[in-house]
Amino acid sequence: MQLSRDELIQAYRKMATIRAFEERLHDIIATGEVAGFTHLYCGQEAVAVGVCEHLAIEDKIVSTHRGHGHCLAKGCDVTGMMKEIWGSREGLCKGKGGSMHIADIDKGMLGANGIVGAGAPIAVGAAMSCKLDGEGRVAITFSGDGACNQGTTFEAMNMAVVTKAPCIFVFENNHYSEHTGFEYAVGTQKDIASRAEAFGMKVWRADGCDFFAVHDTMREILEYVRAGNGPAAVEFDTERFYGHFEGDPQNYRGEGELDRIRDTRDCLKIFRQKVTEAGLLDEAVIDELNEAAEADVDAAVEASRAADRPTAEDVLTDVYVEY
Amino acid sequence: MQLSRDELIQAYRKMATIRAFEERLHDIIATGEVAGFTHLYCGQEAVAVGVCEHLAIEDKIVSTHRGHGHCLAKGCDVTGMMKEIWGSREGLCKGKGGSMHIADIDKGMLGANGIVGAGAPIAVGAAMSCKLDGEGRVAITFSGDGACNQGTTFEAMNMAVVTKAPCIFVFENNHYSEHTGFEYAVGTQKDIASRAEAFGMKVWRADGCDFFAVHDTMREILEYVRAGNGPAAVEFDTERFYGHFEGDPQNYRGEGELDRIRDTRDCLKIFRQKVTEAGLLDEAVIDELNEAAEADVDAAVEASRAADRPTAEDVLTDVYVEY
Amino acid sequence: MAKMMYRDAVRLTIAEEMERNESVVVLGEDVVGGMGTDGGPEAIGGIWSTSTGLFDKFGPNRVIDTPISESAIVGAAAGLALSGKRPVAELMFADFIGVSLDQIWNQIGKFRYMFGGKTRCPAIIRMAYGGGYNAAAQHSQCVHQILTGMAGLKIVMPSTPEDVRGLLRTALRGDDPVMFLEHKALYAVEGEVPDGDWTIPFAHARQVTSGEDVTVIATGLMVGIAEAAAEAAAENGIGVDLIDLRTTSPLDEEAILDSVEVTGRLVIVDEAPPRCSLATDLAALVANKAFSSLKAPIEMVTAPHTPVPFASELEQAYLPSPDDVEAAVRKTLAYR
Amino acid sequence: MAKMMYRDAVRLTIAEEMERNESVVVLGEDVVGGMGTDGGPEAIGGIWSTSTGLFDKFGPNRVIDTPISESAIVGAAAGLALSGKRPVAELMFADFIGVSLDQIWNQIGKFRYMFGGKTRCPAIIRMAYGGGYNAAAQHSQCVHQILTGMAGLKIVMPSTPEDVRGLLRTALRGDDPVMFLEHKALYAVEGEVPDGDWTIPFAHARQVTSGEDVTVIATGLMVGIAEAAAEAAAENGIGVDLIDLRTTSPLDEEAILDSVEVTGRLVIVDEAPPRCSLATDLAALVANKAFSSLKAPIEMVTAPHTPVPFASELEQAYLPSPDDVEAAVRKTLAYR
Ligand SMILES: Cc1ncc(C[n+]2csc(CCOP(=O)(O)OP(=O)(O)O)c2C)c(N)n1
Ligand SMILES: Cc1ncc(C[n+]2csc(CCOP(=O)(O)OP(=O)(O)O)c2C)c(N)n1
Ligand SMILES: [Mg+2]
Ligand SMILES: [Mg+2]
Repeated sequence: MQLSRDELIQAYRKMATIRAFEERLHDIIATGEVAGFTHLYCGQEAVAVGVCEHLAIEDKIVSTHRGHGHCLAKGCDVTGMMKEIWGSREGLCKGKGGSMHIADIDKGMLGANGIVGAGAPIAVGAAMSCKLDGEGRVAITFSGDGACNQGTTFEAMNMAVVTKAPCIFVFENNHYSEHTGFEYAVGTQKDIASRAEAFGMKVWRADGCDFFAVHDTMREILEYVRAGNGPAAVEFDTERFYGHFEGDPQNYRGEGELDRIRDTRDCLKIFRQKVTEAGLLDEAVIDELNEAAEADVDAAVEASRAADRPTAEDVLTDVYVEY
Repeated sequence: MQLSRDELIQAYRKMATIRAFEERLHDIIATGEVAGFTHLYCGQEAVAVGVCEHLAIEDKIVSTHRGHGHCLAKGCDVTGMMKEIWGSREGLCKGKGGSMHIADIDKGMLGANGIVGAGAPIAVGAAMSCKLDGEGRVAITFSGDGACNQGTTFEAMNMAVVTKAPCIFVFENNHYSEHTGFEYAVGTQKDIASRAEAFGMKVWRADGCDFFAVHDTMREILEYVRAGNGPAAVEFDTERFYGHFEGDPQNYRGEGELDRIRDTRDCLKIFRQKVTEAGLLDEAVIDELNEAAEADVDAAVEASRAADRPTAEDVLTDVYVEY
Repeated sequence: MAKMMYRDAVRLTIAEEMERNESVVVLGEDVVGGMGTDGGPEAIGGIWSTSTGLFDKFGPNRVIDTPISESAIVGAAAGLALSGKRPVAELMFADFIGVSLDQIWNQIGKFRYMFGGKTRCPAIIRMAYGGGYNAAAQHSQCVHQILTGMAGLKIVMPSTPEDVRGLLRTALRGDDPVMFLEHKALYAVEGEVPDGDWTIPFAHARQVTSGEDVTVIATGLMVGIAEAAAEAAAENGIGVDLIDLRTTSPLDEEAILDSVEVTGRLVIVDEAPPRCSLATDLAALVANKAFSSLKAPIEMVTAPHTPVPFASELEQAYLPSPDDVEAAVRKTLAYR
Repeated sequence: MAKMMYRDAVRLTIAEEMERNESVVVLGEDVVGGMGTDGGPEAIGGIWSTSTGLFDKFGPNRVIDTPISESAIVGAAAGLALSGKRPVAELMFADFIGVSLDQIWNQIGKFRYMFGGKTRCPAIIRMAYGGGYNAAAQHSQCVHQILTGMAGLKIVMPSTPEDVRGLLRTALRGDDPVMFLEHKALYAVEGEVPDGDWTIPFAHARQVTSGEDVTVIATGLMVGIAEAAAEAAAENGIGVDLIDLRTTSPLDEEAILDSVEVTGRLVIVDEAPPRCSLATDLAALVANKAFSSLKAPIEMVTAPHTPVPFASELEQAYLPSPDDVEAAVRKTLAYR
């Protein structure tokens, strides 16, 4: 644990914000107030934050359909995001993209993506750009265990190796792609990392429910990639607390599975336990951070409810720069 | 060498036919008599024949843009093929497909394919069909070293493993995809087989210029796959004697490279040397087989020159069974 | 007669055909669902519930869950069909033709022609298309405008449970590749479906309402939109001849031309954006073959030339509405 | 004025823009070629010789050979463009949009909209399209009919070396994604090209021949076909107003409507198959917006609803010919 107190606080605050954001959405979506296909990131916070805490604005990330956590970790505005999910004209994407398409180019966040596997080639391009600029920047693509079966993901890995692009493939193995188990859909039945390795990359593996494991691993990887060694890949073992999308009853889970992962694999609990046991942060500080996160989300929800709605004319704008 | 004299004769005869067929085409295309994009298989004959000699009509193969060798090895008619390449109405595909699209479903030849990588998923489907039928049949897909970078090829490998389809991925590594070297385009810079292995398949490697190495390897693989163990992959190291397509000046080859491979890596020469040294066949027999192959090709060319040409009305037929 | 939902019509028809013909196999992402289980309640049968129960009935050899690999799904369907099977592959969203188009366009659609008529490729690719669910730009699209132009494919767009029954049977018993486009906003729609083993031939449009003032053509979800407009028009004494094409390829040209010959006025309703679309396709057909009957400019009610937006207000504005159709009907009638 | 081939116009323009703007990068299969060498004569510069010499001049960081992975090629272009670069990616054949359509359609074309107008994605995807080379069903296709309908993309189809110069400059200096469609049968065509740094704006059609009897619209290779027909017609005293669209999206509607207003008769020549095509798109435009000017049915000269066949006799019959165009011109003129 090489982190300062401030860094610990910042990291936990981000994780707590993601958690609060997602749990609130879970409740609100159940009421029908917010529409659309929403995929919650709850349970995987340690990955997004453990990765993004290392990044500068000039580093790029490309995300997935389950993108809220990555967006928040990379610095997207909580209220701007909530408004977007609400479909407001004041949302980060003017209500045109919604949950699956949140982007904030100025923050180096090149977009969530509704097409599974589509992000990886885009990240390779962003990494090529970093290489051209020669300033040691990197591009990171997040992919699920399901996405790792999409041809584009494979092509991207090979292309990154061939072009020595400073691209980092972060695989979040949460054991399910929709209703289908990882052991079923990934032929090796073992892991994702060794497939990445077979494309000629150096790979890492770590526990994605332990912020410190993620953070330490990423430090190593970033050192390696920023040094000009080409791409790398990492597989984080993690857990998804809610259904694939909101509304999924999760019949496919084993008995007691959800209780077990909530109990033993909750990255926020694990973080709290580690830092309090090590005497780095008090329970009270953590509680405060949780409350602050909730307050942020309260404010975001309130602002979203009050925010401008788009109008029919807005449909036609933003297609081209010039047409 | 567990082959009978008849089997040896048949195998060599097929290789010689492919060679004669391709060399003749090379000469004819240079005169402009035959049009289209033609990719010659010369140099790789041992692979097609070494694989297909094990197959029954009920086993399926799916081929590539460089498909003449696979077609001939699987039993397509020499004259029917030549007429097709000639664009005749009497061709195997009525002149509608041409060199890159020769197919003969009745022979279990599901088509050459102009789209690099497209054959692999099709072969997985054919293999699923074999599995459903439960009669121990297999489907084989041929792919080049270049094709192994196409997303479809990767998807197909994973899908075959997941569905335990009796599919065999035969990779013909001839070191080039068009003008680009294998070491450049395949990230591992090592081999293709280990990538296939990373998808969860058992893999083999062998010298694709030695018919006997190919044939022996395929015997093992087929035993394994027909026994219901799911898919497998094999990488054959082989050589392409002519340009990528007819007209390619091959500037990218190293100095003396072509002379060297023609000299030391010619699968017909190697076959001849092995069988004569082992006293299995006489030089004279081999010569006769070469002559017979040439005669077949003579006849095919003559027939193609005399064959019916398609007419404008033919454009409109064969799109649908019923429309 | 039985009342059933559109999604049940899909499921029942597949189940029956699987029973009739053991070469029918189903594959796709989560078409079993809940993998790791032995079926039963965990097997959700696809996110649209269009294959619920099939796995329990027909087992893992004929109902096959796949990885997220659409090219391999469609490609496997191609290989199965070339081998004499009748695959029914599901693309969870029609938008995913983006990652599998080669296998649809350059493989399945072209085998028969490229191989000189010597093969059949009866692959059925089912896919859920269309807007209305706040699913935004990558999960709400129409694709019939892309697929209809591709020779070798047949394109089916049922608008009712009854049509699903009749058209899916035809698809599953025919020998050509069929793109079966199911509108996701129709899955829960109920309708009466006649009993018995009847089919609806392709290129056989349905007259939804009859009238002599204006011809309106629609497909899929737009049929209901147009019908609402036709009903409103009828109240104002305007007779709308509403044609549901059912299949866009092959196309029932006769039904269109016959109707326009009577009405002389045409409104086309298409959920897809305007350019190189089915709307333009039909307009061109009429401008070429029924020109002398035409009394007014051809009106097209379509989505705009934009991606599908997310927010409800935007999506509602994006999609053609009964009001839009009525306005177009009035506009064409006002032309002298 | 300099005489140059269409392919050289491509190459020279890219080279100049790379010089002007260091954010321009080139990527694709064999765009260097002869890998393992250090450039020089072994570096073929693409199978169409449209990037010959670029590698020697701009080095491996800006001229990037790729594996055969079209989704990754287009996807990388997307990522480069989102990061402020100006990628020029080559699809060796336009037919390969089949394996990369998602990145074109659902990514590059939609970013700006989905992200609420907060980004630019100036990716240029060049591709060689069209028939005439016995390259058969998977290497001879037109794709403008597929791409034109996709909002967010601009579609360019130059028919001369001059237009390549002017339109490619505009593409490379604009801020939107551009699909740059180069007809392979035009690569070796020579033409005069004015010197200097001029551009041709998009949606700015070119009048190829002028006349008051019939409007003929064409793009790409079809412009020459139509021009031959127009010359033959002129000998018979028929005045053809021949319009080369240059870009299909955005579209120069005005040029079309103005011309039809004068002639009242329209023939559209399109190398693509007939359904949901650019031909139908233009016909529908006119049937809607210039109906009152129309004196005759709109004629469309297109490929048939079949894949592209291999044999020369078949391919010649498949492709629109000057005779076909002339027949259509005569047909529309014969209508009273
Ligand atoms: C190309 C494509 N295929 C299918 C889908 C539907 N889909 C959305 S998310 C998903 C599962 C993704 O699984 P994984 O990559 O493990 O990510 P997770 O949902 O677990 O975060 C599927 C199948 C899609 N959006 N895009
Ligand atoms: C999807 C696709 N991309 C590119 C091409 C153009 N192309 C045809 S063959 C070829 C090289 C293939 O290399 P490899 O797989 O090694 O086969 P080989 O030619 O060596 O037999 C390429 C790039 C194609 N036909 N299809
Ligand atoms: Mg997952
Ligand atoms: Mg090769």
